[in-house]
Amino acid sequence: MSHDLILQNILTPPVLFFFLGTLAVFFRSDLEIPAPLPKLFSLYLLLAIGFKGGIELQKSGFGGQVLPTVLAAIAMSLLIPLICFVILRLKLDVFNAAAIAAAYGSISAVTFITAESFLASQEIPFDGFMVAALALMESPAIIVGLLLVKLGAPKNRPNGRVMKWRSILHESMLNGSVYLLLGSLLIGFLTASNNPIGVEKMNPFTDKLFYGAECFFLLDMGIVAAQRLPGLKKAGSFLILFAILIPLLNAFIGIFVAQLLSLNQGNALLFAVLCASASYLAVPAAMRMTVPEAKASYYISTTLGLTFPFNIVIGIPIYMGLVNKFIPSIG
Amino acid sequence: MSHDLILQNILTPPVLFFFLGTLAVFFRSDLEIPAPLPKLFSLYLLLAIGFKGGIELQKSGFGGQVLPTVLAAIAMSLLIPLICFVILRLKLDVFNAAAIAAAYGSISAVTFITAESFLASQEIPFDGFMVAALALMESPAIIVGLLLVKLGAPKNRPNGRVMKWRSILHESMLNGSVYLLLGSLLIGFLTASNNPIGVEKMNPFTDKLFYGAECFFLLDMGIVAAQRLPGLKKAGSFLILFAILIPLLNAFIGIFVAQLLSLNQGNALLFAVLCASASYLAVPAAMRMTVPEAKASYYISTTLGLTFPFNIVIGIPIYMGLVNKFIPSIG
Amino acid sequence: MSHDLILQNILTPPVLFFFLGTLAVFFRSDLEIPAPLPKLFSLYLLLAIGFKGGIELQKSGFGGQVLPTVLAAIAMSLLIPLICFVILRLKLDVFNAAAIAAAYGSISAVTFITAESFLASQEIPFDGFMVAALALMESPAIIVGLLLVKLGAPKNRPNGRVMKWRSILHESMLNGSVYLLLGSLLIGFLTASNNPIGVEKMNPFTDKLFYGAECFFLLDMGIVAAQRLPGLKKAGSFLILFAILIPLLNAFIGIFVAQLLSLNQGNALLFAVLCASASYLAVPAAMRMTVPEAKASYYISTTLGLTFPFNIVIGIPIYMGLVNKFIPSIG
Amino acid sequence: MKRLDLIFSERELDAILEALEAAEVPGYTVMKHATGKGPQTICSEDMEFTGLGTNAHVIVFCDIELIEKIRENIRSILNYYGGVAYISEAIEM
Amino acid sequence: MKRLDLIFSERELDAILEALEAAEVPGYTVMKHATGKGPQTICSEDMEFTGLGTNAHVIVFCDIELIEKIRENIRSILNYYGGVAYISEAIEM
Amino acid sequence: MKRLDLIFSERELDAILEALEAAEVPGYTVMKHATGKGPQTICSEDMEFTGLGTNAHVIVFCDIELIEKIRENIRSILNYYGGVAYISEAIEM
Ligand SMILES: Nc1ncnc2c1ncn2[C@@H]1O[C@H](COP(=O)(O)O)[C@@H](O)[C@H]1O
Ligand SMILES: Nc1ncnc2c1ncn2[C@@H]1O[C@H](COP(=O)(O)O)[C@@H](O)[C@H]1O
Ligand SMILES: Nc1ncnc2c1ncn2[C@@H]1O[C@H](COP(=O)(O)O)[C@@H](O)[C@H]1O
Ligand code: NA
Ligand code: NA
Ligand code: NA
Repeated sequence: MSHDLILQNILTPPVLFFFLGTLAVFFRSDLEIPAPLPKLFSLYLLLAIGFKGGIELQKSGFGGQVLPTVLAAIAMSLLIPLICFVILRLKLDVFNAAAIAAAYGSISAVTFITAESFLASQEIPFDGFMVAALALMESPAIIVGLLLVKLGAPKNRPNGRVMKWRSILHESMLNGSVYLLLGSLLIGFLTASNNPIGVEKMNPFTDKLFYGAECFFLLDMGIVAAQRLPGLKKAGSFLILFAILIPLLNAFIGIFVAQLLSLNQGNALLFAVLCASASYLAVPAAMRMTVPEAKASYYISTTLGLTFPFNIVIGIPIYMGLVNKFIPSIG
Repeated sequence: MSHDLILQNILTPPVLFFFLGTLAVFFRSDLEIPAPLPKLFSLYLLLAIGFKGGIELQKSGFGGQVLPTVLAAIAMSLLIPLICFVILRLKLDVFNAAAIAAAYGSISAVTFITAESFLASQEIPFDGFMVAALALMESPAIIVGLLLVKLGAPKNRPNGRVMKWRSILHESMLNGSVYLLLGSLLIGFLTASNNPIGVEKMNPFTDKLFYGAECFFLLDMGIVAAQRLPGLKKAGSFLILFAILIPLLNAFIGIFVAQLLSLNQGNALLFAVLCASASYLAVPAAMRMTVPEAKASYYISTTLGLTFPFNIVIGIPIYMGLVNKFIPSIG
Repeated sequence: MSHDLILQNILTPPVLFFFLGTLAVFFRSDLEIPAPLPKLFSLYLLLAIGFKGGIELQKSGFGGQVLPTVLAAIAMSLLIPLICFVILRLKLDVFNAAAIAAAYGSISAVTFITAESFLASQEIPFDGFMVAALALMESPAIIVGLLLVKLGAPKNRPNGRVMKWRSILHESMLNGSVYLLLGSLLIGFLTASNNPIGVEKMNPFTDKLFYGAECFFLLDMGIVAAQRLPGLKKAGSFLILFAILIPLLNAFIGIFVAQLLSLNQGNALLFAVLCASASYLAVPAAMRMTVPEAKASYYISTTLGLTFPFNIVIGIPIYMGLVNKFIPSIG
Repeated sequence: MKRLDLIFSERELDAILEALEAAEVPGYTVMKHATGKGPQTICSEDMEFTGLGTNAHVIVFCDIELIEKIRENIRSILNYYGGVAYISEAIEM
Repeated sequence: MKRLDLIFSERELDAILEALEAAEVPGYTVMKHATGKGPQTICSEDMEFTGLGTNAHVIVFCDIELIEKIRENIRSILNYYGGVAYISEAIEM
Repeated sequence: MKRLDLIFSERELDAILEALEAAEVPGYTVMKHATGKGPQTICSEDMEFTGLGTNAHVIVFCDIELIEKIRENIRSILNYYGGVAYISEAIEM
């Protein structure tokens, strides 16, 4: 059954365009999406995800499953980095372990929207408030990562580098992508409360265009991910295994929590995907600033070169298979 | 009552995204919209504004209020620079005074469309031919500015710098943004007259997408405007006062003229906004070429760092309040 | 009658925006669309053309006229370079003759979509499978061009430059724009077969937005084409004549073949346009890599500076006039 | 051989390149989108969309005689509009 | 006159420019979007959208005394975060 | 220490960087999107979207011995495809 789901997932436009990008690198095509076009699409996607999420959140309010789900998501983004850190410390120093752990505690917005597209093509319903969970999982993971460095780092770190609370909060809340996502969420919320005409007028931009822009961006992500693969070899087999097995573990924990929360199948899949995915936008930028001792090639190749494609292509249908098994269907 | 309008204006997506950008700078977030993405959006907005305006102009024809309104707008763009020049000469030399005066005689297309969005969210009708007024207010203001330099400049300007009519006309009519706006207006007009299918096929691009693209651009404008504020301090309190009081004065004159023209409330607001807003695209580029003696930081920080945010956030609702007082509502 | 068609063609938005760009250069306006924005639009157009073509191909299947038409198109892209080569060798060396010949055997996607827009505004039906013909005409022309070099080049070409089959195939199939077009065609096909929801969700991006993006791109093409004109003077009158007469000849042959295939009027026009148009994206890039001896300014100024504008502005209506004469209307 | 580095607003690019071509320099390279600060002016990235234009950095490898030929012309442009020009030694590889 | 070439991650651009301004250099030019490779790290184009940031190339024409003034400050930034700094001769045109 | 400036079409970037890496240079910096003019060819901005590619400017700070090692390889590429290479003096800051 998972086989079937994998095939169905692969035959959706976003995943097909991702493959097209990947194959371009393998076949050494000179297809290229020059900077700053990928930035345009990533800014657009964050803005649109946030805005739509804010509207949904305003519709659903904070009652029912909303608050418990969001709180559970935040808890996961605090817990997962700790689990990852313990595992990573088997082979890596504090700096690298903390940086990678933070990345896996945080989320990948594109993985999330690919899961949403998958659900849509399977005609399984899900709730818009899950975006609030997404938006609130980035900062805590960064904070945990930086705290781990603060506590675990050798005493001889140069003075200027002693981590201050101020800069921890700054990097975790004001990182460009976190800020844009949270800000757009708030704007969506405020607009939906006060200005229904505004919601409607934004719709063609933030909603209708979204799927196509997602495909375009995934084309680029395919190129970038494939270019990251050689870097993985240098990272070694420990990290390669980590990058594939940890998403599975985290998804499993996620589905377990989703069951406790009695989420429906759609929301449970999204919750699992939030746990399983790793950040390659907000966290790397924050770590580069505050923990330059960590190797960027480690946390980028694992998250972008392996975990991201894994989740996009086979992770999502596998998690769906698990959800089907453990979460009762409503219909 | 104006208070109410200000709040309603602030809670529209364009203004909220503008704030999001401004706050990003104050909080020192690393949110950034790299070049040439802002250029993409400004080109798009000019093209779309022009094209839609051309269609409306073709629909309305040149009868009724259209011709008087457009002529009055041109007159305002000749008159306002003269008023501003006299005031600015109190403290500034001819070059700087002329350059700033030209900027305030000209218009800001984004302020105009924000006013349109405000009217739409208030469900107040307005006419599309106002875009023709917008398009025709840029060149005259540049011409007046350059004439003021030609007449007022010290005799010892280097030879190559003696202003020629040819280059005055070139800079005022063929400046990139003026040219694109006027050209798109003409294309919209021609298309509406000859090719209704073409009008319809352009609609998703020039019309449906517009509001979202406006929000995205205002996010960037928020960043840019906030970055301009420190430059204002250097400009001194005279220019700071000028940048806030002159829009009010010009809007007041504008509403007076609108009353003479018996414009309806929506058109009267747009007319006031055209008078009150200042150019940070066409005019600075033209001045940089022809009057390098003027300090770019002066005419950019005043128009972009102060007048633009002032108009967007509180100017528009204040002018609406005045319009409500002086212009009879039709309904 | 052709006169009428020319006027009707000129009054469509794409052609009008092309003129706007051209005139910007003639009037020395500083209107500019900075890199990489033109790349964004060309990538978008290729992706959208391919995707929509794939959907249509899936709808039509390979029966009826589809296979014969596509095979005839491939045959044309093999034949036309040979004809052109013979003519070009009268004045040019092997390298330049082969490179230009390949460009004219290949196609211009933007010319094709301008022809589609022309048909739409004339309300003449045509079939989506013609895009498959378009997609399959690029590689063969490149292969013929490189073979001509391989066979005709002087024996003293440096060793590293002896053309290998591997690199001929690589350049012809994996060139960025060929790859994106073919890949998107395949994705459109697969999506239409397996995921009707996906087709619908892509529609606002690939279909609704298309016409506007085409206009924006043509604005830039107008600028670029006009900038290429001075380069034409250096190329000499032989190449100038070639760049105007060869499209006519090729269109003529194309209409003859279309008649043999009993294509309807719309498809016949598109077939003629495919034959008449010349590549300025895929072929130049491939030639630059493999035949650096050929002058880029030759194959770029002829295709982009002359043949492209000629086809866009007067070629298409002229070919339509011929189609009207030689191909029976169905209605 | 000399290396000439010119940095100035891209608005003057056409004029500078004309001066170079008139002197028949063997070649030049242009890098746009440079920003920076001079004695009086600041050039920031947002000048790209306001139409003011950012800086261009032009590199010319050529003989000292050619530099003498263009010196006056270039200096007069830079003096009026701003910008810097520096010469250093370079040897062809 | 000297020419100072600094190449480092744009993430440190603010700190470096502060150091330059504090020393009151007569001016500087910044070119962003540079990529490259150093002894340990690689900087590629896709670092632009992941937020890691590509390199900046900063050029300063100034007197040797000014370079002495900023040397320590700049070196400590480059030693910690990576990046290179080289000095060569230049004569004003 | 020497400074090597290479300017050539970005189409040859991979080949040039391979040559540099094979010689184990300590590092290099790449700036793309350069345009320019050489003895025969012009490289303009619109070559970016036609796929012809604009120029790349590569800077390498390294010892003279390394330059000798790569000289032949690099020269053969530049001679065939076009491009320039110049060496100047530089001192680490
Ligand atoms: N000392 C300097 N070193 C490097 N670049 C400079 C220097 N002075 C000026 N520039 C560049 O030249 C541009 C024009 O400067 P200005 O002559 O002040 O208008 C500045 O924006 C800088 O990019
Ligand atoms: N020897 C070198 N020559 C030119 N650029 C260099 C050299 N070494 C390092 N770089 C540049 O400096 C950046 C930072 O290098 P690193 O000090 O290794 O972090 C690299 O990405 C290169 O762009
Ligand atoms: N004398 C020169 N000074 C600076 N750049 C040059 C010079 N000659 C050539 N170039 C650059 O090298 C590129 C290739 O030139 P070419 O060798 O003519 O193909 C040109 O596009 C210029 O960017
Ligand atoms: Na996660
Ligand atoms: Na005004
Ligand atoms: Na053809």
